[in-house]
Amino acid sequence: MVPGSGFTAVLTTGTALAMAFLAVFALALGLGADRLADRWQATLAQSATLRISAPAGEMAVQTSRALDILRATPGIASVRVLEPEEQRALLAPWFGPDLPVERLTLPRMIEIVEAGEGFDPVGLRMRLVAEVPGAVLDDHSRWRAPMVAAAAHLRTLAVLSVALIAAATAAMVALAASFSLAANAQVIAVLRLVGARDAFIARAFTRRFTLRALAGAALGTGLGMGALALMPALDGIAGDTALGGIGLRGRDWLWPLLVPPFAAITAWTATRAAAFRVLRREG
Amino acid sequence: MVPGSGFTAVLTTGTALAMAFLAVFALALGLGADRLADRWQATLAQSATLRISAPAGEMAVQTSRALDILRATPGIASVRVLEPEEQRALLAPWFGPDLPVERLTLPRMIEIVEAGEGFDPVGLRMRLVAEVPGAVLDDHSRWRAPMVAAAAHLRTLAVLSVALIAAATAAMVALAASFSLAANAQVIAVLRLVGARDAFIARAFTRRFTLRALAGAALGTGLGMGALALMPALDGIAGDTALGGIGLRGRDWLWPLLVPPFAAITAWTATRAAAFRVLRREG
Amino acid sequence: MIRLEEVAQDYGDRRLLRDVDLHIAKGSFHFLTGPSGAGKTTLLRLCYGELTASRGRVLLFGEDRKDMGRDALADARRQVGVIHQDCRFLDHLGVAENVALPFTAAGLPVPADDLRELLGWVGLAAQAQARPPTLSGGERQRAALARAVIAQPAVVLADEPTGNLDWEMSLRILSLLVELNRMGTAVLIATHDLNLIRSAKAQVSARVLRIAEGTLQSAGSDL
Amino acid sequence: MIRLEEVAQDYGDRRLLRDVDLHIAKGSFHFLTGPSGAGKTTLLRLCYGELTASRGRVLLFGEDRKDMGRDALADARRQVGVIHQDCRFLDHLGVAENVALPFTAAGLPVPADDLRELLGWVGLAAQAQARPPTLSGGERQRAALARAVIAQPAVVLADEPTGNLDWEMSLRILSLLVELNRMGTAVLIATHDLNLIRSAKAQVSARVLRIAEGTLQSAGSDL
Ligand SMILES: Nc1ncnc2c1ncn2[C@@H]1O[C@H](COP(=O)(O)OP(=O)(O)OP(=O)(O)O)[C@@H](O)[C@H]1O
Ligand SMILES: Nc1ncnc2c1ncn2[C@@H]1O[C@H](COP(=O)(O)OP(=O)(O)OP(=O)(O)O)[C@@H](O)[C@H]1O
Ligand SMILES: [Mg+2]
Ligand SMILES: [Mg+2]
Repeated sequence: MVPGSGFTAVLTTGTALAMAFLAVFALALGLGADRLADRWQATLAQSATLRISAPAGEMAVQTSRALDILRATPGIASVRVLEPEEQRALLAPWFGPDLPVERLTLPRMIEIVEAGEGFDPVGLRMRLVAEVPGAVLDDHSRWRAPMVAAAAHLRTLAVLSVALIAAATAAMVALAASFSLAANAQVIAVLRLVGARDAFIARAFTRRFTLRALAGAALGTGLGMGALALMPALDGIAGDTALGGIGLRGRDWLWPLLVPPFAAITAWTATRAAAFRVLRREG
Repeated sequence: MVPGSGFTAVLTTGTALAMAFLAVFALALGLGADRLADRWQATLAQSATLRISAPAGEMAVQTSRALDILRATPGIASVRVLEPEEQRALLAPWFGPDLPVERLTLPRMIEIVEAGEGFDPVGLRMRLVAEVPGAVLDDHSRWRAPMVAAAAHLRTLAVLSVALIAAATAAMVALAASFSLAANAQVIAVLRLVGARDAFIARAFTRRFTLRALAGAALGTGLGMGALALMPALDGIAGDTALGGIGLRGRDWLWPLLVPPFAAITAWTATRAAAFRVLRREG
Repeated sequence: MIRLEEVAQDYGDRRLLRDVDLHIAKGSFHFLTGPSGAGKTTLLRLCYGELTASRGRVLLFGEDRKDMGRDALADARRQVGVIHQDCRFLDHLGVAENVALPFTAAGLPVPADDLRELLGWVGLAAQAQARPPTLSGGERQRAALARAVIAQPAVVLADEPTGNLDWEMSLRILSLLVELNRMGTAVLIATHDLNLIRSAKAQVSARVLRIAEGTLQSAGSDL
Repeated sequence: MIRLEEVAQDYGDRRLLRDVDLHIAKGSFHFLTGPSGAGKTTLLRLCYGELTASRGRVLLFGEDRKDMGRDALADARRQVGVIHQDCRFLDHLGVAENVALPFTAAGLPVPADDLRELLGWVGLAAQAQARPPTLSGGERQRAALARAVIAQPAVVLADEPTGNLDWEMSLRILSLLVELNRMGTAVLIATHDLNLIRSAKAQVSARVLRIAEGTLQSAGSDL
């Protein structure tokens, strides 16, 4: 009933295609950021170390005092004094293999496993200074905290992008539909004149736009997934770094398949609303 | 001469706005990635370390042999044997302060400063195994290499995005113009009938579309720059990490100002081409 | 079937029609004349419910236009064949498909034989597949007429149906409408062509109405 | 000023016009008749260069249509006032602005007094600010006529200019065209209205042409 206007067709299909492509990337980014944030969060829970250097006589006292303090500190899951062998293994690279580690007065090392949000390093240091003067707290894994925050931030951005893309797609399709309806004012007038009901006229538009959006989104999703699949190089080199995290793994590949049906539903809703609005107005 | 169709107006201005907004972000991403790649590239040039553990008698020989090999290796700018004091400072945290470092047979450490692309660690290790059996090459700064690659990759992606956005904008504006021209077929027919020349008709369309694109792009650029300016939190926490690098610094803020004029030029060119094409075809 | 009671129609501040009473009964034949701009087209648009009267009541098949929903109005229009002064078509469909639209829009099958016969009668057999924009002015009017009558509506409203037709073709169209009228269809023709009215009066008992100064009057006996 | 030499016009496989020779000279007055679909509109479109003849030569003010660039054609059109059968306007502008278009499109100032006088003559003084879609059929035709003649073109081509007009208004329009013709404008009117032709022949020496079976002939002496 409605002429196949090349323009609205290109616009709708093209928009759906481009938006689906972008949505797939945003999804990949979001899922990657999510994975990254999880991984980094996990490494955060790894051990910090407390090193106690004290004269041989005081070592045992200071160690047990330090252990008491650590156990009383909130945010610490467990503490463990390192065995001499472990310590030797840690230091070996820095000395010749024939270093008599056993005979040296080495500092005692305590591994700390954090829990939940982790402990407050500033408060802990202050307490240690007072009671265990020889203790040095090395929370070296702390540097990852801002990166976890950043990954979470990135995940939020990705979710926002997906939402924005969905909204933009809906707006564009609705716009194209209104366009098409306006351009087809004569068609609508003729159909009303010969006694066509609103639903009959609206259907001609919704069907067309839904199909276009579906086709465009399917193509865009396919292209987006293809582009992601063709990005293995980055995965290999930097799979574990911030940027290598962008990409889809395993079951993640199912998520983009939601994009085309979502685009179709969006198009159907937007077009139907636009059609009935125009029909009511045109009288 | 041409009716102010609400639709093409919204489409053109909206597209220009959205695209300018995205372009600003892509620019920021690109400039940030560029900065990051530079910074990481610089840290790559930092020292790797060669550690020689050998019996006291062979130490001097192995050290000089290692120095010879290193000096002959391409990609190494300079080498330097660490002073005992430096070595002690490096090790101090791991031992008590009263460790008699002077009296221990410590491995000799050689600092390597790389040049250009850096050296080939695999080849170097193979040569060292043969001639300096006690040498261990620790190119710990190597782990940043994939991140530099990733940053460069990100920069490429950002440049591609900007190009894509420009192309998409041009396509959309051309499409909107063709749309508008098709919708105004009657206007064009009437104007031709009363003796209007092509340039006169085309001008009515180009002026309108150029102004719309300029206005939309200016607004989008403003919003994009505003959004970037409102993102200081990330800067503070993770300013030095991969993700903190996204953003504009100092003179970078001038780049986005190129977006609106570029959008206007794009719109003008695209509309003019579309107008003359349609006019020639309609006869 | 269509009844206007004390109808008035305003465009903005301007009262174009007032005190209009009109009853288009089954089997009636009306002509509507009046100078250009008098309101003939406006009156027709009131009759098929495209306009809502500013005052008074318009009854379409017994229902008040004001109380009708959009679907009820659409259904009522299937009973009314309208030939617009500026004949509008679906330009992307052929003439035959356009003429068949009343069936398509109602979801009914198209009677192919009737369609072919009707197109032959209005002289468009050769143009059945042509697109409406390539038709000549008179061909468009004939296509609009065919579309208006194909579904055998209860009422035919024709706005200047012979404005672009030569005299022979005008008579042919008239005889088609007279034939339909004899079969019970009510016909109302707005026209400037006094010769056409005279010809019709020789064939059927037609009432001639005239819009003058905003009111509907019976035309003098000279017609 | 406009000359057709052995012109033929095809639409697809169909040869609509053949062997057409026509000279629209300065100060001439032509009528063009023929049954609906004969090719009157087609002939007019050839005369102002919208169509390019399938065969033969069309000379517009001495230049061959085939050799004219788009700008030259645009300039030639400023010398020709055309009244289309389906009058088209810029629907977003008022009637006065539409009538003034030939000046606007040529980049000339609009003569406000002439415009007002002309609108009064064609009976559109009250509609000067109205948008074309709100005009009645006859009002549109009169607006198209006003637009065609306002820039005092060398030739006026009118396609069925009185199809939607009552007889008094038709005579009024005719007398405007006769007046222009007396001042030197060439006029060609395609029409079905034989009464109009008779009226005109009483005022000027008009040639009546008739398209029959694809060829252009002089009409019989009954006209
Ligand atoms: N939508 C509208 N808004 C404002 N004025 C209108 C509208 N429609 C029609 N008119 C005015 O109402 C008057 C009557 O219009 P109408 O089309 O009914 O005339 P008509 O009798 O059919 O004339 P014609 O014989 O020229 O077709 C005209 O002057 C016209 O300008
Ligand atoms: N662009 C076109 N393509 C194909 N056929 C066309 C085209 N334009 C016109 N025709 C056909 O050419 C024939 C003549 O058309 P034209 O408009 O010249 O007739 P006319 O003499 O003006 O008729 P009327 O009095 O009905 O306006 C018609 O049968 C029409 O269908
Ligand atoms: Mg009318
Ligand atoms: Mg014609």
